[in-house]
This record gives sequence, structure tokens and C-alpha cells, in this order.
Amino acid sequence: MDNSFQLLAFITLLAPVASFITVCLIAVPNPKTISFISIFWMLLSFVSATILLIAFWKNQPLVLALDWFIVGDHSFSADLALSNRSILMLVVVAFISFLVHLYSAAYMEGDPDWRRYFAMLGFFTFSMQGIVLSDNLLFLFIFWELVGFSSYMLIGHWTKKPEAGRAASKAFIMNRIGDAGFLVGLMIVWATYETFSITEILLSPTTSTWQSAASLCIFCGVIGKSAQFPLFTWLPDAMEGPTPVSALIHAATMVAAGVYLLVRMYGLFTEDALLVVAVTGMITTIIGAVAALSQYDIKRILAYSTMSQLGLMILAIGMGVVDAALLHLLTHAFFKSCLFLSAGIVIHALHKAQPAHLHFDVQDIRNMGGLKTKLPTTFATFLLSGASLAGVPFFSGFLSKEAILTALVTHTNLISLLMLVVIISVSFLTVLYTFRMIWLVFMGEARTIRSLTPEEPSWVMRLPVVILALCSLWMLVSWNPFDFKGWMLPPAEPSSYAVWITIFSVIWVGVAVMLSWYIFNRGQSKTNEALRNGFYVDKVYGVVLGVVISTSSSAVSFIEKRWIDRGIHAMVYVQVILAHFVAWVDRVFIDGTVNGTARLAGLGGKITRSFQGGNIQLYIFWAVFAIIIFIIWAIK
Amino acid sequence: MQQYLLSLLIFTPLIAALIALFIPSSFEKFFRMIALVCSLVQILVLVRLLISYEPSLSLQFVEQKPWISLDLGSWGILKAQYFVAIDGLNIIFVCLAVFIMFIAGISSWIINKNVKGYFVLLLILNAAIVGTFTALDFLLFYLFFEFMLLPMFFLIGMWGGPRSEYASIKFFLYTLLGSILILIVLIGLYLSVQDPDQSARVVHTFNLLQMTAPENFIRDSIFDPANPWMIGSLNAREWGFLLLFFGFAIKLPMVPLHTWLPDAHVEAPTPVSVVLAALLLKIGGYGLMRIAFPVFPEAALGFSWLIGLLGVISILYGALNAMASKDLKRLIAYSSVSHMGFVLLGLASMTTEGVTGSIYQMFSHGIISALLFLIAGVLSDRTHDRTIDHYSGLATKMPAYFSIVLIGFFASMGLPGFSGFIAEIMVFLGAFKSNSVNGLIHESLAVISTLGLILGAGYYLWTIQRMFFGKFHVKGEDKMELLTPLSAREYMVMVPLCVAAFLFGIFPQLILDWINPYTEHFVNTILDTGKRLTLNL
Amino acid sequence: MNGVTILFYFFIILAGVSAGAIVFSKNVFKSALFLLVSLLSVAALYVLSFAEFLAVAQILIYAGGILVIIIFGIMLTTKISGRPLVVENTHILSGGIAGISLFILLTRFLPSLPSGATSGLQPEDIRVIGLAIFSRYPVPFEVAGLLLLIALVGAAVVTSHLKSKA
Amino acid sequence: MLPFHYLPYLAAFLFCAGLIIVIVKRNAIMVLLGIELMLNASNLNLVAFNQQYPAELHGHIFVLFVIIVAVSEAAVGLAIVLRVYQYYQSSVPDEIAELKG
Amino acid sequence: MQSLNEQLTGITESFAFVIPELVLTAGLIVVLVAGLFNNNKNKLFNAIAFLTAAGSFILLVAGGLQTNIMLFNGVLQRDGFGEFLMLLVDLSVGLTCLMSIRNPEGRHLSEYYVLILSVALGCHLLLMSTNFIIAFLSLELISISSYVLAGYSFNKSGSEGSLKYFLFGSTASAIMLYGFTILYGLTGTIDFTSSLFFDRLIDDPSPLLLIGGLMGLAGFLFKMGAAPMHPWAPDVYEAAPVPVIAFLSVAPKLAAIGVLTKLLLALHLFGQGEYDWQMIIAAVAILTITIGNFSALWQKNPKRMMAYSSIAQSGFLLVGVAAFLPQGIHFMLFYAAIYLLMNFAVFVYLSYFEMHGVYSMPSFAGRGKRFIWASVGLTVGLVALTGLPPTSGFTAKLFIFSSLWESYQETHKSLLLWLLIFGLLNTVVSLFYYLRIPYFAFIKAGESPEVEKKGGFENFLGLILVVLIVVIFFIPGLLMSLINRINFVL
Repeated sequence: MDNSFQLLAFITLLAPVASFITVCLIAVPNPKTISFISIFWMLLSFVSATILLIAFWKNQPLVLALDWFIVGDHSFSADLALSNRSILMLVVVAFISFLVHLYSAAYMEGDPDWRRYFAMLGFFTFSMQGIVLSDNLLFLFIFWELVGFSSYMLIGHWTKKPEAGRAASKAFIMNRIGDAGFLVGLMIVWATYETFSITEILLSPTTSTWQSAASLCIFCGVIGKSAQFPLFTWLPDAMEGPTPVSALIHAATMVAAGVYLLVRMYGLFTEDALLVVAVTGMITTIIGAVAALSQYDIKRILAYSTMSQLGLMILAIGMGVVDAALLHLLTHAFFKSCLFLSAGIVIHALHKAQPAHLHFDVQDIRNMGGLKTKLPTTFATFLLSGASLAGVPFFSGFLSKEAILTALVTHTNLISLLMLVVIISVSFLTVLYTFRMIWLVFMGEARTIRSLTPEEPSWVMRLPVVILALCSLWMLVSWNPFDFKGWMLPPAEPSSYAVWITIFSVIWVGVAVMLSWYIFNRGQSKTNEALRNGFYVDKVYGVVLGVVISTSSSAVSFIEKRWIDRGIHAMVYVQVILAHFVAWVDRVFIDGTVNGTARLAGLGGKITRSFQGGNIQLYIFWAVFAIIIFIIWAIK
Repeated sequence: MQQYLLSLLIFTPLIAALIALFIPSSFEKFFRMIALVCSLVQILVLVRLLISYEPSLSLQFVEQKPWISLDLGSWGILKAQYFVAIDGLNIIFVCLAVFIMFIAGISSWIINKNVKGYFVLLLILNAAIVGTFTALDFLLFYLFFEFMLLPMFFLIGMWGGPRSEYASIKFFLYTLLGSILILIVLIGLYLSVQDPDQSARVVHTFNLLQMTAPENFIRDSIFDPANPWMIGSLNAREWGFLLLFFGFAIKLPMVPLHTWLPDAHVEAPTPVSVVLAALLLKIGGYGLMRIAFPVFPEAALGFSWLIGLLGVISILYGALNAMASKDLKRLIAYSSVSHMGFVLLGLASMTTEGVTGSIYQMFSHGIISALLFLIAGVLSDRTHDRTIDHYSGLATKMPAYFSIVLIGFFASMGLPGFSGFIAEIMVFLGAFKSNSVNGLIHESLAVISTLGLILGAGYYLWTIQRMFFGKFHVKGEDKMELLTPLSAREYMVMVPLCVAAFLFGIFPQLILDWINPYTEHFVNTILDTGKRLTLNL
Repeated sequence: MNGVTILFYFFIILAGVSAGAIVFSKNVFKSALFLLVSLLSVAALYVLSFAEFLAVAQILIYAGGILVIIIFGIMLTTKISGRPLVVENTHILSGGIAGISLFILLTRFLPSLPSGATSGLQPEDIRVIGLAIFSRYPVPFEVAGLLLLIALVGAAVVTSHLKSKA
Repeated sequence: MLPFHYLPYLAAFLFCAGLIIVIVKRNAIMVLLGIELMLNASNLNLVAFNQQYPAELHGHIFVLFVIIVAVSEAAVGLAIVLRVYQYYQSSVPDEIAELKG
Repeated sequence: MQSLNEQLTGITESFAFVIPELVLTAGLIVVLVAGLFNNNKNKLFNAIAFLTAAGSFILLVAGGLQTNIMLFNGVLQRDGFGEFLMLLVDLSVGLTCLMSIRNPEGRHLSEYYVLILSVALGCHLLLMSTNFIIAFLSLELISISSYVLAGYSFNKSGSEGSLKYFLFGSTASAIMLYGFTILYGLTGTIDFTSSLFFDRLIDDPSPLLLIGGLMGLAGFLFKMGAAPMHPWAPDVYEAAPVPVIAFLSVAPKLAAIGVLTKLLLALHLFGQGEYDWQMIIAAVAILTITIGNFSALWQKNPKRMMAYSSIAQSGFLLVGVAAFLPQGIHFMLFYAAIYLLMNFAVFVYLSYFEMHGVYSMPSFAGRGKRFIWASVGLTVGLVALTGLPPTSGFTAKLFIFSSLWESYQETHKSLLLWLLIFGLLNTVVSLFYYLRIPYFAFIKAGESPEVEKKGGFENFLGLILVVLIVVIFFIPGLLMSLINRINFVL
């Protein structure tokens, strides 16, 4: 039995590598063939992952021991951990990756660097699956970094765009900053436990201060990878990459890796560390939600939304709600990638329809509008997944959020109350920006693009989106649309709050939907004068919300742009200045000392030489003088 | 046959150089061929050697022939030997040397000025490098060590760039200064050490293995571990260690003794840069491990804080300087400074992980820096312009080159999957662990040095961003056409390096198998002997 | 203090004064004459020190030989008609420092010489000197001869080319 | 008994005077004079010291050889001075200084 | 006191032991007389001089360097130490003759060889002297011949160099003589190896010993070209013909260091004296090495540079003496032998380059490729002077500093450690100027005028020397075993 698990795990893990290698090495000029090959490998990976899941489900966790290398008497292993969680994640990654490959085959058509794209996509999938499977922190760290690398390559895929390069570098460096922390965590773990095996680490009882330090350091890695405060600014910028990449990496998988790591290492985290985690998640989720409201770029809205949702998950983990967070991670993976891919279709369609003379930003939602009729399938998928994001009942997002809320309500301390309030308000904001987006993109009148006739793309692109949209429904989690305890979560003790929370959630979402309807409908359609005047409360809400939200969001965005980004820029500047200064010191002092010494030696030479003016009598004088000095020195 | 393999390895290039010397200088092709043939012969010999190499503590392929045996009257007998052997430390350096010289030989085909002289010097350099790595007699080591200087001086000076004169002299002076420091200790050591095998008369020996045993020191000699002299506030053994340390650190190079390196690299022709970065720098680290640490273990332990500190300073300082560099080769040179800082940090920790990391780092840096200099060479050979800001958008023009650059740069910044990662992570683990295991260096050193990783990513990515992203453009209009795709020869030299960097990143055990017994023994010996000697004082 | 002692002091002072006069004299010719006086005074001191043979040699070779050569040289190198026989001083400070400090140093420590224990030296027996030269010191004697020969050859070489060039 | 112990002082004086002449005078011939004076001082020393060691006449014999050397030196020296004079029309060492670093 | 008869017997018996010197004298006279008949046969005179030197050399070798005997009633002393240096002197005479085979401007008349042979003879005598008189006389013999030889280019600068050499040399010998007289006054003997000398100085330590000793050493330091008596060297070297400076930079230097060693050991009084001569000589060595190396830095004329180099090398020779150990003296002899080879190698090549119109450092530019063998040979010579492997210059430096180290171990004098460090660091400085010629020759671009290549003989001679330099590095036993046979009693 173990052997077959092992085989399946290897097939799942290595099929993407095979994709990477074949795409890299086999010189096929035809892009179609390349995409076909890589899609095939992904399918294989997905299928074997699914078989593994079915076969393994509810088995005891299993560690596949693999020795990697030995230093001294320490062995560094490359163990793989098979558990429900990891295999579930594996399936999700393989599945979304497969769909994204499929989607990309159409989306990236005509791109000159076709091969590099698919190669890196395969490589990314491999790395991500590595993170999911590995049972060794060092091994995990390796995939962790590799994921960052492939993210770099994919963000910077369009090398002709300088911004792409900048965004890619930014993403990688910010990840590196987090990873440096992670690395320190690794050092601490090594020095404390002398092993990297996660299973062993979690089993060993240590409560030293090192444990807090180690967990916080590992959390640094999470902050970088999952775009948490304060290292989140790379994520919106990373939208410079191709949209399928954003869907795969910056929505579904890579950024979720941080959350997954937290879940994985949860046992290591001490109370204090968890508090830090929760507060970080809280800050991030607020910033993300507010910022998403003020964006015009469709992908950036989604990026901030992702950030916010990730913050939510991390907050939940910080509060000890691990399973619910993981559930939200899964549902989020589906609906957010669906949103991205749908947005990609919109962009793609607009880009194709865009006439050569008329150049506008195809990602700006102010330029869109009224696409409902032109792109009906996309509208439907967007609506479905958007609803899931907003937490509308009958969608997966509703259930997973409810799971978090339910778990939080059972806690009764002050902090969890605060967190509860935060989550509730954030989910309100989520509804707001989701509907704002849907409204501006699909509803109303076509604005800039009135004359354009964007068309739905081929089924190759639509199929994955539709599949993902279907996955945003409640069935993914459980058969009962109001009970999150489906097949994934272990049955918990029944909570008396659960029903109330469900009801509250439904009402709350409903209020939010209605409010947003008002705001954005009124804001964009100026025809209905009476209606606007009729609702003074509306007006007040509008003003209050308008002022509060727009000010605060612009303030946050300002802060982000001005302070955090600027701060990092400033850090970069300081660093560059420091570097120049050091270079100057190097040139002038250290080098200068050497040159100076040479010069001094030369000077010494000149002095000794000046005794040699060619005048023999002076020579004699110096000689005699030296003898006299010698005599005096020796006599003393 | 087997017992002459090492000599064959050392003397093949010398014989080749001798043959080349007698060929008229108009046969330019011939010199390339003879260098190639020589490298191939060396590779064959090396393969033969590796087949019979067994990873263990014992010396293998030992050749021990009397060389100098001078009767010094009342002082006894001075004995130097032709003593070469392979053990767990130098096996990988010998492999590296043969491999890199092969690469350098092929990439030297671009040299078209005074080809004969160039290849003769390169072959001599080859012999000297292999000799340095295999010699176990201090005098022999020193001979080969110094023997490298002059060929290198001329290679930089005669075939280098516009400021090559300055650079070559600077190189020579710095390294000679280092070797003088070593020479002082060499004199003191051989006078203090006697061969234990001969008891009839005092036999002063240069045998490095015998120098490492404290009981071989003559009683009350200056370096006598039982009773070393005080000179100023330090004892003679500490002085001896410091002299050796700084002597080798110049070669390494270590901040603040590194300034020869950027100049030498910037001015040297590409293959020479490759040899310089990949092999000559390693001799510094090799010397520390072969001589400075084992001979003066207690001083080494006593100064480990200094070594670690200087290592960290080198890491950060080199990285910051790399960031400020406008010249691609200078950037790579400073990155070398940064990377070699890890060697010091790992050594200072004196843990199995740290020392393994140091050795691995040297090996890995040998491969990666060679690749990086070849990368820089591709541009400078085409346009003679290495200023980073003068290029943009190269990725679209030279996609294959871009891929290799990515491999090189990411390998150098320690991306997992490449050999540099294994090395650096081992150094980090060792350095951090050190305080709790043997209390040599503080954890903060390891933590601070992780900044080096961030900075490393910073300067490499910034460079990629400036040179490869955006619209294709090269300053100087006529230079746009010069950027032709990579030639087959360039592939031939760079791809093996990429593969090697990758291979040893994925399968570190390939190398660790060889060095594991050695490092473990090394660490234990240094710690044990060092502590014992410290207690004696 | 008898007459001989007075003579002794007189010659000491004469030798010293004339040597000092050379230092301060600006005329080459006069300097040469002062040197002659000094050398003769020293010769007289030799006589008083029971070294008659040396005194004779001093007068003959130094005063006679060397000084003649020098005066000859002065005449050859200084155009008597054109330029006066004046000699300038240079590096006075350096010369003064070197000379005076050396003198102070010497006189400071000269008293530590083993002094005046015996003075059994008798009026010189030339035979003793002759015997010593040919029994004890034949080698220096031969070398001195060779030295003179070489000096001759050397001077000839130097001046012979002089003629051909000049 | 004559105060022979004053002779070394005279010798020292002569020597230093000779040295000053050698350094100070701007004429090669004067320098020669100075050297002769220095040699003479040594001679005087030898004679004076020989008073202390009357058993053997080392000092006196030494003086003889010194005189011979002085003669040879003077001969060769003057020859050289004459040669220089031919080239430089000068016997001033200051002016004969073309050779310098 | 021996009887007259005994003395005369001693003299007649002594002649059997000075045959090399007699051969030299005879050769000298034959050349001189031959020159009287026809003074234009350079080759003939050269051959005679060469054979004379060779004869003396062979006789010395045949003697086996084993003698240790007092000759001529204690006036001369012949020992292995001196004989080894004599060998080197004879070797340098032979090499100088080989370098002088070419006879530009018909310079090399019989007198030239007479003077060279007289220098050699003077060196021999100096190395045998135990006695102030003979030391002074033989030193003067060397000096007077050297003054004339220094002017042998017979031009303006030659005469200037000659004059400077003469003025400085005469002053130096006057100072030395004065020092000797003081030593005589202190001891009552002119034999500095005698027990009387030792006893008197032990009994009656006086500061005058220091003054007299230093002034006495000054003359030898002058001959060695060591500080502070070095300033004549550059001017003389610049002006004189190359074979002459090659000769003058070796033979008198080695003779002087030989006798200096003996005198120093006598003054040192086996370490029982009041004054520490080891410190003094170490200070002199530091000064010499430093002045030599630093002054050489900016020289443009290769001959002038070599002058400073030879000053610095004197300093290194003195290091061997400063160790005050039997082994140090042995190593000093080793160094002396290597120094001879290195110096002659460099000068042979310099004369080769002068033949092709290269007189200054910058004019070496671009010559490296045209005169590849000569340039490489010159480079090896210069590298050997620097003291880098794989040349025996390194071995020599290693040995000489080893002895210093050992001496430091025995005496704990920190000045010796400073000398060690300073001396070795000076090697780095010396590299600056030693590498200038190869630097110009190989690295500096410059056009090399098409000149007819000549001087194959010089090239060959240089090659032999260079090969020797390298071979001795690998097999130092060749030379060291010879030196080890010398039984030198301190």
C-alpha cells in the first residue's frame, strides 16, 4: 500500500518537472505542441493526485523517508509527508494548475517566449507541490525559494515591459526578505532540535524562548510569501505578469503557501507568537479590503482582495482557528482563481477588440462597463465566483467564512471579540468592492468601449473558468448550504451559536449587497434623479461612506505608496547610497591607504634619494653623520 | 602507475608548456590544441584517480620522495620532500582545478595576441595550481603558491584591459605581501618542528602533517605549544596564526584586504578572470584549512570571533559594493568577496556543518564565479563595454544568453537547486549552532549575514532588470549589431558549468561523500587539540 | 717644564693651528702651505716621540712628495692667469656638525685609553724596523710594492686616455 | 717624560679638521688635502699609541705603510682630478654632479 | 717571540699555501708585460686573465677548502671560509673576462685586466688578513684599482663617477684607518684575531672600542656598499661599463663581507663584551635594506637601479652575519654564491640589451617580444634577486632568514625580529622595481626598432647562469654540501 502511495506521490510531484524538462529541452517550434505536452503532464499530475486522495483519504498520516545528503553525522532528508491535508492541497494545486495550463494555451497564443512560459509554469507547479508535500523544513524552504524564483520568472515574463522587471524584482526581493527571516528560523530550529523533520519537531516538547523566536522567524517567511503587512506591496505590482499566472500563483497557490506553512507548523507556535500572527493578519485584511475599494485596475482590485482574504486566514490561524482557515484557503483558491481567469478573459477580449489607433488601458474598470451582454459566460462565472468571494449564501465562500466566525465566537476574550468585529466589517467591505467591480465591469453602459465588439474567447479558455465557477458553489464544501461541516472538516461538537451566526451572516451580506447596489448604481447612473433625492439616508450613507471610505482608502493607499513603498524605496536608496559610500570608502581609504602607502613609499624613496643629490661631499657628510648617530645610539 | 598519477597531473601541463615553448609562435592553432590536449589528459588522469579514490581519512596516491636534505651542522638536518597526496580536502579542489582549467583553456581561444606566450603561461599556471592543492610539504606548497604569481601577473598585465598594468602590479603586490606573511611563519615553523621518525639527529621538516602534531615541536622553540613565547601581548603561536590567516585572507580575499580583486578582475581577460576567481581565491581558503587551522588550532579557536566577524563584514561589504558597481565584472568581483566571506564564517564556527559549508562554498563558488565571468566575457568580447547601464532589453535580443545569465545569477544568489545554496545553508546552520555547541561565535553573526542574501538578490536582480528588461538598446549605435547570438564555443564552456552548478545543488552527496570523513575528523581534531593546548597554557 | 716639553707643546699647537688655518683659508695655495707646516710640525712631534725614521719619511714623502704633487695639481687645474686661487666653502653647516660632533665624541672618550703606563721606547733603531719589515711583515711590504705599481698603472691609464681625448 | 697623551687629542683635531675640509671645500684638490690630513692624524695616533706598547714597533711600521698608501692615493687621485678637469673645466665637486637619480 | 730564523723558515714554508695568489700575481705581471709589446690584443689578455682566474679557482678547489692555517708568521690566515669567498671572487673574475670578450672602442687594453686581477688579488689578501696593516693595504689595492676601473668608459660621466668614487673611498679608508688606530691604541696589537686583542678588550672595556670598531667597519661597509657608506654606488654604477660594475658589485663586496665578518667576530668578543655588536649590525642591515630598496623605487636607469639593488643585497648578506651563528655564516656564504649568479645573470643581460641600444627602463618597452629569451632570462634573474621561488634567490633568502630566526630564538632580541619582518616586507617593496624591467619589456607597449641581433654569446652565458639559479633551487645540496665542508670556527 505504502509503495503505491509513494508511486502516486512521485508521479504527482514529478510530472510537472517532466513538463519543465520536456518543454525546456525538446526543441519543438510549434507552440501548440508545447502546450499540449505540458497540459498532458499536468493532467497526469492531477489524475494521480486525485487517485492518491481517494486512496489515501482518512488514512493515518504517513512519512515517506528519503535521504538526501549527510553532513557529518547529521542526515538531511527529503521526506514527504502524506496526510489528508497535504494531499487535499496537492489535488487543489494540481487541479488549478492544470486548468491554468489549459487556459494559458489560448491566452498566451502568439507570445514569442511561449516555451519559457510553460516551462516556468510547470516548474512552479512542481515547487508548489513540493512545499505541500515535504516533511522537512529545509526541503520545504528549498521549494519555498523555488516558488519565489518561478514567480519571479513568470511576473517578469514580458521582458519588454520594464515595469514587469521591476515588479518581478520587487516580488523576489520582498520574498527574500521574508525568507531571510525564515532562514534564521531554520537556524534556530537546527540549533535547538538538530533536525528539520517537521513531524519530529512538532513532537519534541520544547518551551524555550527559542521556540517563540523560531516560530516568529518562520512567520517572517509567511509574511513575505503571503503578502502580509508590511511586506505586501509586491502583490499588487505582481499583476504585471500574465493573468493566468496571477490566477495560479498570486491567488490560488503560492500566496496560500504561507497559510499552509502556518497550518503545518502550528504546533511550534507559542501563544505570544500566535498573537503576533493574528494582529498581522488583522492589519493586512483591513488594509487589503479598504485598498481594494479605491482601485480602478481590475487585477489590482483582485490582488488587494487576495491580500485581504489571506490576512483573514492568517488572523484565523492566529486565533487558533486552523481548520476553518484551511477550508477558507481551499474555497478561496477556487473562487479567486476563477475571478482572475474571468478578468483575464475580459482583458484578453478587450485587448483583441482594441483597434490599433485607439489605445487605452484594458485593465481599467472605468473603461469597461456593459460587458454583460457581450461576454455572457464570463459575466456568469465572474458573478458566481464574486458571490462566493462576497460570502453570499449558497456559495463556498459563505461556508468557509462562517466556519471561521463560528470558531471565533466560541472564544470569549477581548481580542477575539475585536477580531470578530474586524472580520465582520471586512466581509462587509468585501461585498462592497466585489459588487463595485462587477457593476463597473459588466453592468451599466459601455463607456470607452462603446464601439468595440469584444467576443468570448474559445472554449479552451472558457472551460476552465466554468469549471472553477462551479467549484465556487456550496457543494464543494458540504451538501448542506448552511453547514460548513462537510466532508473536509472533522465533525466538531455542535455549537449553539452556529445557527445564529448563519442567520446573521445571511442578513449581513444581504444588507451589504443592497447598500452596494445603491451606492454603485446611483454613482454611475445619473438618470434617476428622484430616486437619489428620495433617499436622504442614502445620501448620508453615500456621503459618510464616500468620505470615510474614499478618504481612508486613499489614505491607506497614500500611506502604502508614500510610506511603505516609499519606505522600502527609501531603504533601497539608503542602501544604494550606503553602497556608494562604502565604495567610496573603499576607493579612497582602503584602496587609498594602499595607494597612499605606495605613495608614501615613493616619498620615502624620494627622501632617501635626496641624499643622493649627486654631490659627493654631501654623501660624505651623511655617511659620517650616520656613523656618529650610530655611535651615539650604541653608546647610549 | 597509480602512485604516479598525481605527478602526472601536475607535470602534464609543464611538459605541454615546454613543448609549446619550442614551437614557432606562428602556429596559433597548435597552442590551443596543446592546451586542450593537456586538459584532456588531465581529465583522463583525474578520472582514473577518482575511480580508485576511497572516501576515508587516509592519504591516497601518496608520493613522497626526498627533495632537499641539507645538513645544517649543529641545527640538524633540513628536510623537504616532494610530498603530494590526496585526501578528503583537496580531492574536490583538484577536480575543480582540472575542470576549470579545461574551461579556461577553451575560452582562451578568443586570445589572438601573442598566443604562444599566453598558453605557455596558462599551462604553467595550471601546473602550479594543481601542485598547490596537492602539496603536503610546506616548502613545496610555498613553491607552487609563489609560482602562480608571475604567470598571473603577466596574464593580467599583457592580455588585460586598459588599466591592466595598474591592476597586475596591485595584484602582485598584495599577493606577494600575503606570501611574505606566510613565509615568516614557514621559517619559524620548520625551525620549530622536527621529524619524529628520526631520532638520531634533529630533522627539521616541512612536512605539513607533522607540523600539525603538537608533540613534534621542539621543546622551547618559538612555536612550542607547551610553552610558546610572548611577543607583545600575544604569544608566538597566535602571531603565527594571525600572519598565516592574513596571508591567506589576502588571497581569499577578505575585507579589507580585497581591493586588488576588483581591479584585477576588471582588467583581466575573461579566461584569466575565470581562473582567478574560480581557483586562485580558493587557495586562500584551502591554505587556511590545510595549514593555518591545523597547525595552530588553539590560536584559531581563540581568534574565531575575529574570523567570523571579518567573514560577516566581507559578506555585507562585498554585497554593498557590488550593488554600487557600474561595471558588470566589478559587480561579480565584489560578489566574490561577499561569497568568500561565507568561507570564513563557516570556518570560524568550527562545526561540521560550517566547515562542510565552507568547503562546499569554495567548490560551488569555483563553478559559479567561473560561469559569471564567462557571462560577463560574452558581452565584453562583443562590445568591449561592461557598463551595466549601457545595456537594456538584452532578453529579447539574446534569449539563450538570458537563460544562462539567469542560471548564473540565481545560482550565485544562492537559489536552492544550485550548489551555492547547499553551501550557504550549511554555513548558516553551522555558524548559528556554534555558540550552543562550542561557544566560538555568537548567533548574531549568522543572523546578520543573512542580510547578505537579501543584498545578493538585490544587486543581481537590479542588474537583470537594467540589462535585460525593457526595449533592446546598447549605448553606442554601432554596437547593436555586435551582439550576435552565443557561439558554439561559448555554449561549450558555459553549459557544463551550468550543469555542474545544478548537479551539485541537487546531489550534494556526490561531493559530501568525499569530504565527510575529512571534515568530521578536521573539526574534531581542531576542537580537541585546540582545547587541549589552550588548557596547557 | 723643560725646553723639550715646551717644544713639544709648541709643535702640537703649531700643527693644530695650521690645520685649523686650512679650514678657514680661502686660498688653495696658502692651504697647501699650511698643510706643509702642519705636516712638518707632526714630523717634529715624531722626532720627539722617538720616531726619527718616520719623521724623515714624513718629511720626504709627505712634505716632499705628496705636497709637490698637490701643488702640481693645483697649478694644472687652476688657471693662474684667469681665475684666482680662491676656494669657496659649501655645506658649512654640515661640515661643522660632522667635524665638531665627531671631535666632541672622540675627546669625550679619549681619556679612557690605557694611558702612560710605560714609555720605555728608546730612540729608534732603524735596524729593528728593517728586521721587522722583512721578517714579520714581508707580505705587506710586497703588497705595498704592488700597490705602488698599480697606482702607477692606474694613473697612467687615467692620464693616457686623457691625452687621446683631450 | 713628554705628555704623549696629548697627541691623540691633536690627532683627533687633525682628523676632524680634515673631515671638515673634505666636506666643506669646493675644490677637489682641497678635498685631497683634507684626506691627507686625516691620514696624517691616523699616523700621529699610531705613533702616539706606540708609546704605550714599546715592545714592538707595530705602530711605526703601520705608519710607513700608510704613508705609501697616501702617496698612491694622491697619485691616482690627482690623475682622476685632472681627467675630470679636462671634461668639466672645473675641479669643484659641486659642479661635477651630472650623475644623480 | 719567534727567533729570526724561525720567522724566515715560516715565511718560506708559507709560500706553498699562497699559490693561488702567486698565480694571480704572475698572471697580472704577464698581462702587464705582454701589454708592453702590443697593447691591442684584447682576446689574448682576456685569455690570460681568464686562465689565471681559472688556475686560481682550480687550485682553490683542489685545496679542498679544508685548510685552516696561519701564514707568514701570523700575518695571513687561510681558512675555508675565506677560500670559499675567494672561489667566488675568482669566479667573478672569470665571468667578467667572459663579459669583456667583446671590446667596444678598443677599451680593454692590458691595463684593464691588470686592474681586474689586482682587485682579485686584493680580495684574496683581504680574505686572508688577520691584521690591520694587511687589511688596510689590500683594501687600498682594491680601491685604487676600482677607482680606475670605474672610470673605464672614458667619457665625461665615467670620469665623474671615478672622481666621486675616489673622494668617497679615500675618505672612507681614512675613517677606517683612524678606527684601526684607535683599536690599536686600545689593544696594542694590530692582529685582531690574536688572543692579545681579545684579552685587552675584555680587561679594559672602553667606549672607544665602539668608536674605533664602527669607524673601522666603515671602510668595509664602504666596499660592500652598505649603509651608511653606500652613496657612492649609484653614481659609480651608472657611469661605469657593465662588465666593470658586474665585477665591482660582486668581488669587493664579497671580500669585504668576509673580512668584516672576521673583524666583527673579533669585536664581538664572543658575546662577552660590553657592547652588543649584533644589534649594531642588525641596525645596519635594516638601514641598508631599507635605503637600498626604497631608493631604487623610482630609478629610470637600470644600472642605477641595480646599484640600489646591490645595496639592498648587501643588507641581506649582513643579515646572515647579524645572526652571529655558525649556520648563519654558512647561509651567508650560500647567499653570496647565489648573489654572484643572480647579479652576473642580470648584468650579462643588461649588457646584452645595451648592445641593442636599450639604456633606460622605458626603452625596454616592447622589447620583451623581440628579445624573448633574453627578456625571460633577465626576468628570472630579477625574480631571483627579489627572492621568489622557483629560483635559488628564494632558497638563499629562506636560509638567511632562517638563521636570523634561530638567532632570535636564542637571544630574544626584538630587533632581530624586526629585522626579520622588515627584511621580508622589503621584498615586497623590492618587487616594485625589480619588476619594472619585465613590466616595460612585456606589458608596456612600445615599438622595437629592427636592429640586427647580436650577442649570442651573452645570451648563452646568461642562460647558463639562469639555469644554475633555477637548478640550485631544486637541488640546493649541490652548493650547500660544498659550504658544509667548510669548517669555520667562530
